[in-house]
Amino acid sequence: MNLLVTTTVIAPILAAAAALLLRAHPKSRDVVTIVGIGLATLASYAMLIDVNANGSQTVRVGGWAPELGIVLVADLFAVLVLPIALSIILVVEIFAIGQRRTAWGANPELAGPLLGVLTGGVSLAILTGDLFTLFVAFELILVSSYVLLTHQGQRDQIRSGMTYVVMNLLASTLFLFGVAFVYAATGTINLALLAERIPELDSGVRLGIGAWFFVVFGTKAAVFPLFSWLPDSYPTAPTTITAVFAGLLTKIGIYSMIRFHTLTGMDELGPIMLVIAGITMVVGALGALAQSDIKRILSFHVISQIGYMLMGLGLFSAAGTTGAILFLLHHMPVKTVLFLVGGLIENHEGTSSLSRSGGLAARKPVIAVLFAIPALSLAGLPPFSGFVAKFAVISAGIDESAVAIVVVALFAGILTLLSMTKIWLGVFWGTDADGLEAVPTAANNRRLMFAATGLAVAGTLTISFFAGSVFDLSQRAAEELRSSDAYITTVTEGAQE
Amino acid sequence: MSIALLFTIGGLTTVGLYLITARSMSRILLGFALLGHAAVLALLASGGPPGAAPITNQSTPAEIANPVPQALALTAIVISFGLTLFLLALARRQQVLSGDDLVEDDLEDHRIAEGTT
Amino acid sequence: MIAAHSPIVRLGIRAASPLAILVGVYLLFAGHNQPGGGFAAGLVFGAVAALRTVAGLQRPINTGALVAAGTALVAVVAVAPLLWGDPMLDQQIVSAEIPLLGKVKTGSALPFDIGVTAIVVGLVLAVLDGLGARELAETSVPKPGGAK
Amino acid sequence: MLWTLLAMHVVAVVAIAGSGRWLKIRVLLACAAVAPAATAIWASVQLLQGSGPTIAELTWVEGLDLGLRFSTDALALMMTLLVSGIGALVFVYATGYFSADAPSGARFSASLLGFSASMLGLVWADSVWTLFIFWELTSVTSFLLVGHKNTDEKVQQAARRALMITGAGGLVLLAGLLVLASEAGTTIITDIGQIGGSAGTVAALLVLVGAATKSAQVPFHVWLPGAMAAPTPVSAYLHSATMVKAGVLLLAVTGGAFVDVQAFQTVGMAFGVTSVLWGAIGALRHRDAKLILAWGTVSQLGLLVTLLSIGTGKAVFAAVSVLFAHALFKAALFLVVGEIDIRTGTRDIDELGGLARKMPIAFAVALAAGLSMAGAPPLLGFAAKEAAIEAVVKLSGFEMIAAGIGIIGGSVLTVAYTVRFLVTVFGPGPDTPVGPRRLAMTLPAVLLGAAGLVGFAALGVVNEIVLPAAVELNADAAKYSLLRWPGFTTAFGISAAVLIAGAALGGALSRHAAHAPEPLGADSADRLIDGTMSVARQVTARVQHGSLPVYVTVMASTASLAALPFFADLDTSHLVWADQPMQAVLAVAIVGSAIAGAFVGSRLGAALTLGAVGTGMSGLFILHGAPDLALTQLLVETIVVVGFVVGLGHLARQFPPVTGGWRTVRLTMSILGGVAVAGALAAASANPSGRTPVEQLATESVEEGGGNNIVNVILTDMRALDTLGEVVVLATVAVGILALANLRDPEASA
Repeated sequence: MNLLVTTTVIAPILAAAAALLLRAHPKSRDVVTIVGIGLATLASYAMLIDVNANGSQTVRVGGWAPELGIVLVADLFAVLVLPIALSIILVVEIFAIGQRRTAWGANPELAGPLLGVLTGGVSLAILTGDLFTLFVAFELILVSSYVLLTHQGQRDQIRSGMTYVVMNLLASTLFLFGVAFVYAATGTINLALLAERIPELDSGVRLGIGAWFFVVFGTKAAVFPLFSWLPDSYPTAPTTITAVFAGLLTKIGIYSMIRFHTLTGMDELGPIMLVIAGITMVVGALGALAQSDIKRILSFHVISQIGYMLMGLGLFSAAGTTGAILFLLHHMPVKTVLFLVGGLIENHEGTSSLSRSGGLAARKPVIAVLFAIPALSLAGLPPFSGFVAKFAVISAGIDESAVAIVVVALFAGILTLLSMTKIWLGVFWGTDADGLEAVPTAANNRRLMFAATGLAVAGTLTISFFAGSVFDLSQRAAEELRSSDAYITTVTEGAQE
Repeated sequence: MSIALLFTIGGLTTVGLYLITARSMSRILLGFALLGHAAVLALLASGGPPGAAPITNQSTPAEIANPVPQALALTAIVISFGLTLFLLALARRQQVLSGDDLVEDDLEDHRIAEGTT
Repeated sequence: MIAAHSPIVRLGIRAASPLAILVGVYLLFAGHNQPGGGFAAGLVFGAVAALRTVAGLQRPINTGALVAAGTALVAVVAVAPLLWGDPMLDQQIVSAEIPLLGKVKTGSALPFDIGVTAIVVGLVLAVLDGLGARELAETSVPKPGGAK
Repeated sequence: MLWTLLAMHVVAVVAIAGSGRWLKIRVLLACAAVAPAATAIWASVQLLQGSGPTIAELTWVEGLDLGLRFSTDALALMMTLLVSGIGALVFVYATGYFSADAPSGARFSASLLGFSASMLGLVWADSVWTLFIFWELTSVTSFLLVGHKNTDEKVQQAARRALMITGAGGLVLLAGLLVLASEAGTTIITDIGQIGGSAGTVAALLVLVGAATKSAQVPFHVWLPGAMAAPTPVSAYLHSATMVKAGVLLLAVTGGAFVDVQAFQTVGMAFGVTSVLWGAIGALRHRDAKLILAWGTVSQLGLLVTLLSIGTGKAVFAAVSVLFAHALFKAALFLVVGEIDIRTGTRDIDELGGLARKMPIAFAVALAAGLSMAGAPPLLGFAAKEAAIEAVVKLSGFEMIAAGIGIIGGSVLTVAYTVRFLVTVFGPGPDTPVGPRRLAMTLPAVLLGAAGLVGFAALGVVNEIVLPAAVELNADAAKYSLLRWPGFTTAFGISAAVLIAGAALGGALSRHAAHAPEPLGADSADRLIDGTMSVARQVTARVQHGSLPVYVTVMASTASLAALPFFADLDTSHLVWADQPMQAVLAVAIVGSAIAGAFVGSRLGAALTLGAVGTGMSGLFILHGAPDLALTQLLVETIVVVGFVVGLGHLARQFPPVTGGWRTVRLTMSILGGVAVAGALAAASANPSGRTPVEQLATESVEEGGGNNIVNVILTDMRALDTLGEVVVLATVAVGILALANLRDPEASA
């Protein structure tokens, strides 16, 4: 486990450094990046197998006790999310290599190394059992995303980058304040110790901490009313970058929220979370309907879907948390795939604007199929993973008799479906409105892009097919999270030197 | 906890927040520098009362100030240093592109808002 | 810029450099026992290198490579303990008697700190470079690198 | 076996979808016909043998009770016969319908076969979730098929309308089934017992609405006429014979659970009766032959819903019989209309005429199917409608009046529109030129048209199919059977009167040129969708205005709000004014400089105040016992201030001015934020629930970490991972700055 944990965190960073040194040698640079991220991904799957068989495990970094040092905790929740997250980055990197010579490609000299840093940050954020290390991991993720977003320096990228950086910097500052509050109140920043000490606090301080971190993680996760930065910034980045952002970054926010708020038993915040969840779902879906650009529609969907995960969490029941985890696992790959398909569309239509494209289903049916599968999944239609995830969340809502939120969730589903038909009608049906040409792309690059997208679609189908196992695992992970004892024991006793 | 520190933290936060809602990137940058100070100070204050420098061959463990928040604060200083510099580079780029350093509004949002009237 | 035009300033920078580097080295090594450390050292080295570059006293350093090398070093130090079965970032301590500094108890923290220093130097140079300091220097000097 | 059949479909769908590049549409359609044909043959064999239900099960998500569970009871077999039998015929028909080089053959064939498979899954489903899964799949495939000719804006609209209405209905159904399953304690349809109470009512209403959207009940019927934009084989197959029956089937299989729920009967009856009448009126108002049939379908579906709402053994038996008969005659009629469309180029009854002579076979089929639809002997439709009237006659009170108006009134109108259809299309009129006959189109139509006649002749066989199916739903149905000659009963009298009145009405109306009707509701559905879009734009314009300062203000205010709970525990007893007097002095100096920095007009001045604040901070750090922090702070501050001056040196010296009202908002938000942070920190530190083991830390730092400077040991050892992350952040920033710098000056690569 020690080796595996280290690999997921350090290998991509090492690869990033190497790729940066090799910037003049495109082939070896790409190979190094792929190997680094690939190793981390493999290690994460090995962790899933290990933890599934042998239970949660802890690595004490530098061999220090939890009161003094940092621990990395591979519990079921972490090792469920990690492989999917890393696979996404790997697939996107492959796509990016294919796309690099086109107008929408990120600068390959930088995209690889930065994705490496991002990978390291994501692994760290998922595995860490320490609140401050979580902050550092967030910064790693954010700083690489800042650079990915702005490195081409176009005017709208700088503008949107400014929005993105400022909002996230403010969130980071709030995070630091939050660490200060937590440390002042409990004398520790170790999550396991916090799980013991936060419930002992006076209720005002306890709920204050919960609410404060709800805002912090809520900004990263883009919940209402803190989401405005997302649709303004994501669509301006190169498609591959947006795909990673949309698939991962907000999800790390919701991941942290699920971990923090269930471990520290913030059940009283449930009702307010449900209200926010409902508004987020509807406002996000309405936002998607209002847009006329694929990437912006998809960006607003991210927000809407975060609402469902928040709903699962806000129910504060075993079934609800299970639903939230399942939704998270489903949403990451599906969202990424949709953006990758968005990239393919851009490549073939010469634009991502709905009004300027059309008739692609007849000209390029493969893209239509690649789009339809994740789109139906996102809209929550069977037999895809999105249906199972939404079903799990909604039936958890019915179990808790949370009628209002269930009604809102169903209503938002209709809006989502409508906005998906908007893309479908605009891009795949009708006729091509203007004569924008496809972006010239070398055949093997194009093949690489299609292969990456196809791989990702196959991945989402795999999740759909094995939804039963994924559900069972999510359920176990949710139970572990909700009884914080398991986590505390893992960290304090189950240490592995 | 000392009111003087709380006053500094609150004061820096207030001025920082005021500045980051400005249109000029230089002001936003200043604002984040101040907010960073406030956060660092809050971390430091969260560790308890002041004491001797946490260097073992100079003071006994009983006299020293809590070193953990110092370490956290140091990390925070460095990170906010890095990000401030990045903001600076963004502001510089904006200046190259547009001649000033004002933050622009999102055009697509405006277009959609106008479409409703 | 003034630095490149004025021989006095150039002389000043040239004279101050060794001293500043000494201070940086001290900070780097003393960190474990006294205030200081790789970060502070890096800032000092970075400032020196930047001043020297601006003054035309040295060729611009390949900042990207420096940063990358620093990152690689830090990452290698992080994984090295795995070779002898320890968790990552575990310390190996060595004691040594070094002239001027006295008995130094150090270990894998030292290469780690050197990596940190490299990154920080790179960052400082990148900032001054990115913000246009070199441009300013080059536009005001008729022939760049006159001091070679 | 069920798996084999389904797998056959799926494999064929994939193969067909993938071979569009090589094979023409007619070949593809012919290949697609194989799987339904095989299924239909299997179903016939099963029916003839009278073997018990085949059950097949597959767990998917056990924890949620999601999975596939099929059971082919008598009802399912009857439906299979319809779905696959008509399906196979429609595929054959389509090979004639499309021209040999029609584009998108693979897409069409695969979608249609995909639909066929989905429909099979739906009729075999024995778990509510299996049913739901295939229910949604039929909506999606229907969307694709309706939008086949999608270059037309109107077709797109129609497809979207159909998907949105059935999709929304699907979600309502999902809610209904969730309530039903949790109330009944099982998801297996055959195991669901009766449920009641308020949960029962809620479930019943939700299920009813779901069914009504799919089965095109008024007011949800508006998608069905639009769906006629699909190629005629699709209309015949999905939108008359099979998919629209899904809602009816749903009501049939869940009806048992809702026996005690009064609302189920009342609301169902309301849907049904309204649809019977309004659908028939719609059929009388249209001139497009296909739309006449579509509105007729709405009416007939209303009849089925009405019968199922009555719920007696007789009514259920009648419903199953009408369902069976309707599938046959309506499909036949659609196929004929499609043939007319292809051979004459129009479907407008004003432009058609004299086709009885020019298309004698089509006329014969239309006559047989039409009369069956009208309920005239000697056709299957007659026997079925007789049963329906019989069921109404047995009722009493209000139910009888409502159902009577619906079924008898509806029947009169049905006869009327049938007569109008037959007379205007085939009777005398303009001399329409007719193209050559296509055998592939004629054959399926003849088979389906003849089925009504043969069915009546061999009524015993039909009874053997229909009766067990009805018994599955209601054991009381066992007492009844379809009769070739009912005798001079009240029902027969009514039947005869209906035929005469209807024929008279139809004859009269067919002589009047119908005025072009309004879209009859479709426009309001589109308005609803467009209205949603416009609400979406308005809401989005509110929340997403694109201005960064406003976003920041919202976020900071939210954070201040989140800090409110802290103030409940605010306790000042642990506060001291200052740790040292110097601390207070520095505090005032720092805040003073910061405020000065905020209001100073020049950029250089601002940079200097920043430096002053940083220096003050170093002082505070020294006072607090943090020399490392002080040192780092000073160095950092220097670089930042220099960077600020160098980097922004090209800008105007003065900041742009700030406007008035906005300033107040900003100030308020900022002050609240400052108070929130300070107050929260004070509250949090009042009563800590744990402490850092500082002494242990000090000892371990020396012994394990090998350093005296504890802060440094923490940074490079205990929390080295943080430091690692921190320096990678710095490295990334450096890379980012270089990237931006190199853009400006491409030659100056680093």
